[in-house]
Amino acid sequence: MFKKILIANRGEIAVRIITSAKEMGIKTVAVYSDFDRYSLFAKMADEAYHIGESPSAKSYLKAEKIIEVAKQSGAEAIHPGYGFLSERGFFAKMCEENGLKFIGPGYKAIDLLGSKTEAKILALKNNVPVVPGTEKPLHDFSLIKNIAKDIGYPILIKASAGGGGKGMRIVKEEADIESSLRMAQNEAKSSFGDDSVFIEKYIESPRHIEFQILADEYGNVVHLGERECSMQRRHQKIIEETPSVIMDEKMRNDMGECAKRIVKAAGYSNAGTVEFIVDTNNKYYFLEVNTRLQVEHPITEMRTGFDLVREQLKIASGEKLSFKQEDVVFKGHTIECRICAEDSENNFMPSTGKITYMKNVLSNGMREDTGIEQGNEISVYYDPMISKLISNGATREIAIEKMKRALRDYKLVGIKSNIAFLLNLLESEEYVSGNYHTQFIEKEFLGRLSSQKSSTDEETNAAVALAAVLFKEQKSLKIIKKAGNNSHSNNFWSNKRTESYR
Amino acid sequence: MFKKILIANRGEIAVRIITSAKEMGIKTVAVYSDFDRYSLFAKMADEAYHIGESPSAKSYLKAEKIIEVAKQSGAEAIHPGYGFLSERGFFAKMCEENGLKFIGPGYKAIDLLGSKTEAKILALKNNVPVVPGTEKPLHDFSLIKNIAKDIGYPILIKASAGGGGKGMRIVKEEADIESSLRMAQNEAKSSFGDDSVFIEKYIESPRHIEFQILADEYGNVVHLGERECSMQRRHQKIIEETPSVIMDEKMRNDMGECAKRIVKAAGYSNAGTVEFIVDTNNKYYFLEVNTRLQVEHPITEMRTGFDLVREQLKIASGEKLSFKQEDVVFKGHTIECRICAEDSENNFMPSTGKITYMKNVLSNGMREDTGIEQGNEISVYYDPMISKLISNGATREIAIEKMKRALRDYKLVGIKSNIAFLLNLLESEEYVSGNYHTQFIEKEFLGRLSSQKSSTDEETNAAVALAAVLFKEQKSLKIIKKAGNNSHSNNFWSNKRTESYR
Amino acid sequence: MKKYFTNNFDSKEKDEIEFLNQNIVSVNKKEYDYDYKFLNPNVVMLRMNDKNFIVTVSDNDEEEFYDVNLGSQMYKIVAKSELDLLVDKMSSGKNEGREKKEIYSPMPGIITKLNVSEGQKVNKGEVLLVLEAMKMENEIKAKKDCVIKKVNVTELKSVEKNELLLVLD
Amino acid sequence: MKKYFTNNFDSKEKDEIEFLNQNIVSVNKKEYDYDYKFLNPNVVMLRMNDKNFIVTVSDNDEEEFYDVNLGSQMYKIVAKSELDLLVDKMSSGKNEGREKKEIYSPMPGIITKLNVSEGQKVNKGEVLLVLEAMKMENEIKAKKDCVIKKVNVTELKSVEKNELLLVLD
Repeated sequence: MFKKILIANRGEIAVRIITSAKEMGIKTVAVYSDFDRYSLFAKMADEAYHIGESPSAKSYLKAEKIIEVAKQSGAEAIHPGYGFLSERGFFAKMCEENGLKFIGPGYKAIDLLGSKTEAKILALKNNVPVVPGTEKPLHDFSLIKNIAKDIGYPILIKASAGGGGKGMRIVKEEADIESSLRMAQNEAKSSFGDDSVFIEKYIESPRHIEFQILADEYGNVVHLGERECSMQRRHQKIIEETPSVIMDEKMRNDMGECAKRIVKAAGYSNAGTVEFIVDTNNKYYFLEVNTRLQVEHPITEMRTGFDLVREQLKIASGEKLSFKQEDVVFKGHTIECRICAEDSENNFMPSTGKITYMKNVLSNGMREDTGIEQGNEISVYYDPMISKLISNGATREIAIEKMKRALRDYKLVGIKSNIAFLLNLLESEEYVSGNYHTQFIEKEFLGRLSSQKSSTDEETNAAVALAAVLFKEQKSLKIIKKAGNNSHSNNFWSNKRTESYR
Repeated sequence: MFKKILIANRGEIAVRIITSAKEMGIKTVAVYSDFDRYSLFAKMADEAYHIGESPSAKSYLKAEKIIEVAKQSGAEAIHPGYGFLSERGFFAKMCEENGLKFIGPGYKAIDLLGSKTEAKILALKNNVPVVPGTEKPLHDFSLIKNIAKDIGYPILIKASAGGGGKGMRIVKEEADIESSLRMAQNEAKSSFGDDSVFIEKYIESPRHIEFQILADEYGNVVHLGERECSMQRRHQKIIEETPSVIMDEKMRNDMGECAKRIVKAAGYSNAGTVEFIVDTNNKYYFLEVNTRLQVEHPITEMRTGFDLVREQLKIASGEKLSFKQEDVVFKGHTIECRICAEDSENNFMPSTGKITYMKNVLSNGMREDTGIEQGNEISVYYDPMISKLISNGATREIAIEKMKRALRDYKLVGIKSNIAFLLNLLESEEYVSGNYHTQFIEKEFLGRLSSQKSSTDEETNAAVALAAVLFKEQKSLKIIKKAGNNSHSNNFWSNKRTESYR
Repeated sequence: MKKYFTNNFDSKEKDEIEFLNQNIVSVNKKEYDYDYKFLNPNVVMLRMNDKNFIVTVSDNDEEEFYDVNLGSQMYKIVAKSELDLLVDKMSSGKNEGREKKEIYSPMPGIITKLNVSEGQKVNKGEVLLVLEAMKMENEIKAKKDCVIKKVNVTELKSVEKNELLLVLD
Repeated sequence: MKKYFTNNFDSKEKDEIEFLNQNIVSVNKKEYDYDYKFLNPNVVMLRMNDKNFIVTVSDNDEEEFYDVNLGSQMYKIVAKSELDLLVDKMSSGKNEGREKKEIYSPMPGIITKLNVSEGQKVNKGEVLLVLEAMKMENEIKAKKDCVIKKVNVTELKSVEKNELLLVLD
């Protein structure tokens, strides 16, 4: 096993990696930007090196600098976390060239799976279903029509030079193919100077389901079950859960075996995630492989009892997987909610500022992963995730109830957060029944949200009004008293009854 | 299910009960003493009623007052937690007489199992082994000698009127029986005016192993496995774990069935714990039944996936157990450490004062149950437990490593705590091998502890010296600045490099 | 016996709060036994007739109301003392009709899309520009029907927090 | 260029600390790049040559040293500036031989056992009395061989915190 590793990341995932490494007796080296000088992860690591200014491009993306620190500190391996350099083949390669172990797959596997086209070809070769469609750009009208007929409607036309939704068109039935195709090609021609298009089957109301896999460096691969990640807004996952309500034992086995086949074929090692989309008939199609630890990995940990970071470190240090597929036992139901600094009532605008108060009550079945402490600043430099709350219960119903209780008791002051939005989502009929998909929030939920303000009872109303008045009064007292005496504790000015209102 | 319950307790166990009740949509009523007016549990409950002064006798033990509040608030049931009124049959009876459901067994079962003699008779009747010995006080010399021979040496002679170790004598072999008996009887005569004695088998280096049981009100009983609680000092449990290293499947089944028989025979319902002592040959003997939730219940929860408070509430509201013995699945290894406000280096003197800083980092596999918040006072009124840390890992080794990491990263300022002592215990050879018993700490560990101060390396030494100097400097700055400006955050005076030392 | 009046910005409900003595407050003439503790300058634990309410209260960035949060519900509350109301009355008319005419950047970022030009009429809800910050595209929308009087930025320009972006008419 | 001297109460090790500039400190003539932040008046995060140390420091109740905690280890450290040492030198002799001669109650409780009487000789480590508080029996032991000069309490007496229990000789 390694004696010392460097964590090329920040925030909650750096904390997460440091804890498992420390548990294994491995020394940890953090790297930090100006902003993160005193952040939790930088304090927790055994060593911490400054690598640059706050913008990621000037710190966490500086591959050479990070490699230099690794060598200087005597680290033997680098854990990239997620985001930043984690899926950059060139970085994995640089590590190798500098005699450092990259805690993740080899750079060849990263590059292979990083190419959508190559990954798709690999999937097809290995009997893993992909969304039916053309692999090459097409011009010819009648050819396209024939292919569309084969695939079956609805289909999606995509400009081959396009991106970000530009030049895309959904065609519901054959009658519309000619006009749609003409419009798409004209649009593509004028936008990109290239009228060639791809076509593929359009999946309506799809679910996003992914499989966690672990592969050692000797060709042994297991999957640790699925994660249902369909609760998304603008492709950002918000709530994840395992198991998926649509999954049965057969489907789990089939998809799990698909996931294993594709990573095996790619010569993959370490932890990874194979993503699928699933249509309303529970037909699944390979989407891509994320060649790193996922944000939502804790739900898999709580349902299987494994520590994924520990497994990553063991694999990277050359150990064989210590268990087989049949040893993986799933138990209970687990949910993750991402608490983010954003204003759900104002178009999810990111919210910056200082967190002046932060308090959880976890108890039975709850876990929190966070890199934030009370007093920390939420900045514009990094993503707005404050914390991941994870609940675990014997049943899905219990897991939901635990999550809702913990969210209600979670207090966060100084920035706006999506806690109320998360609670609304968890209480939606669709979430309760499990009947949701990746477009649910944007197409159905948001519109409904603004119209449903629950009424307030007399007592709540009185409490709200009184709290506002007490706040106003305290503020004016504060101004009169100016600074006042400094109290070290968290329990600020308590208004004991004796010194209370006249 | 109940709509509203009252929690007749305080601190971490009140918080624990409130969270599960809230998850089930049950309204919660707290009762608090003067000291607890703003304690976490009293803030978290939906309602909170003042019941008296800080000493327990004037608040948490005032049965009538608590019943009165329950009726006034419209609570349908009372959860007694542990300690205080939880094992008092008269309180359970008062609840019943006032139309309130006592969340625990009926008062008859409490009284029956509360009597050591009656519980022992019940055990014998139901083929549950007890420590061999006499049930009645004896005077006669030769009779005693014969019985001692039957039981087998070593034996323990106890004055029937004695208590607290007075008039107790261990006899290792038959040659010593006459003289020991004479001395014990003389001592008993002079101390208590009664020279009758009991004799029983003396169990050397015993383990304390207990079984969690759940029983509904229809005679269905399951056990949720054992808890090894042998890490004790002066009969106070310090570290608990499950499974016990000495347990195999057969022994677990045998002991579990014993536990079930005895509670069934007692007409018991709700959660309970059957305690055994186990000798060095793994022979077990029934000790007593704790007729309430235990402090260490979380380790059973983490290993089985059940929520014991939820089960208690379901049983008390008249539901049947929703699972059978064969549905109970054990997974992984779980350990609890009790963090207490005490000075381990000074004879474990309780430490009182204000907790000015309190910080945990939990992450994968860790849980914390606490009723304390930063800024809270540790008082003389209640027990000195600050927090329960619980770790969970796929193996015992992993669970130990996780616990040690979390303890090292746990910061507590303002009072002395036993964190360093816990770490030393976890690192002892005996704990690592699992080879310990209830007398280990007092007879073996404490003596060894003082002699083993580990040496300090140059860097650590430098850091310790520098920290002391910086502290001194900050203190004098503070005196000069007097009050200074009030900062709301947790991150007190940070000495940025720019304003740093000359 | 200090008296306050609060006003819920959304529901338009008005409440009257009067402190009767150190333990009793009346809200809309109904008396409550009360106790409170500030856990933090913005978090107050209120106990009214033995019921607990943990309420967070913050100043709203740009408006005169407070953001009050209880449970998962947000409320916009204006609180005024009798004295405040008197002052308001005396100075009424002066600030009448004052409205937000400027749009400032809520955070540093880059203008990735600018949909409007000077003189253009826009409708409420229309996206005026897109500001990319914190890895997210943030749409700045019109809060009411209006005319764009001045455009202070160009596409792909970096802006600082509180930089003036647009002036409306 | 302020200089300090520290003294480990247990190991008797002495260290010399000199602040060379705002980033560099020398400890026993070895230079360290350093940075620090107080997370709380009693918790300091130290970074020395990029190594992290989270150290808690508290005043000890009755002694002139600080209780310093790093990892799971406790240290008793006396810290003095050059000036302090000068002052000590000038006043030396005055407080020479000053020792703890009184035993005060560390907390409120009840004396459940009193093992000594006036004039009795006791050895180091001997239990002088037992104080019951917080549901626990706490043994008060002799810190050195001595003679009991005065007994201020009786068995079963309740005592307050800091109440004088015994005077030693």
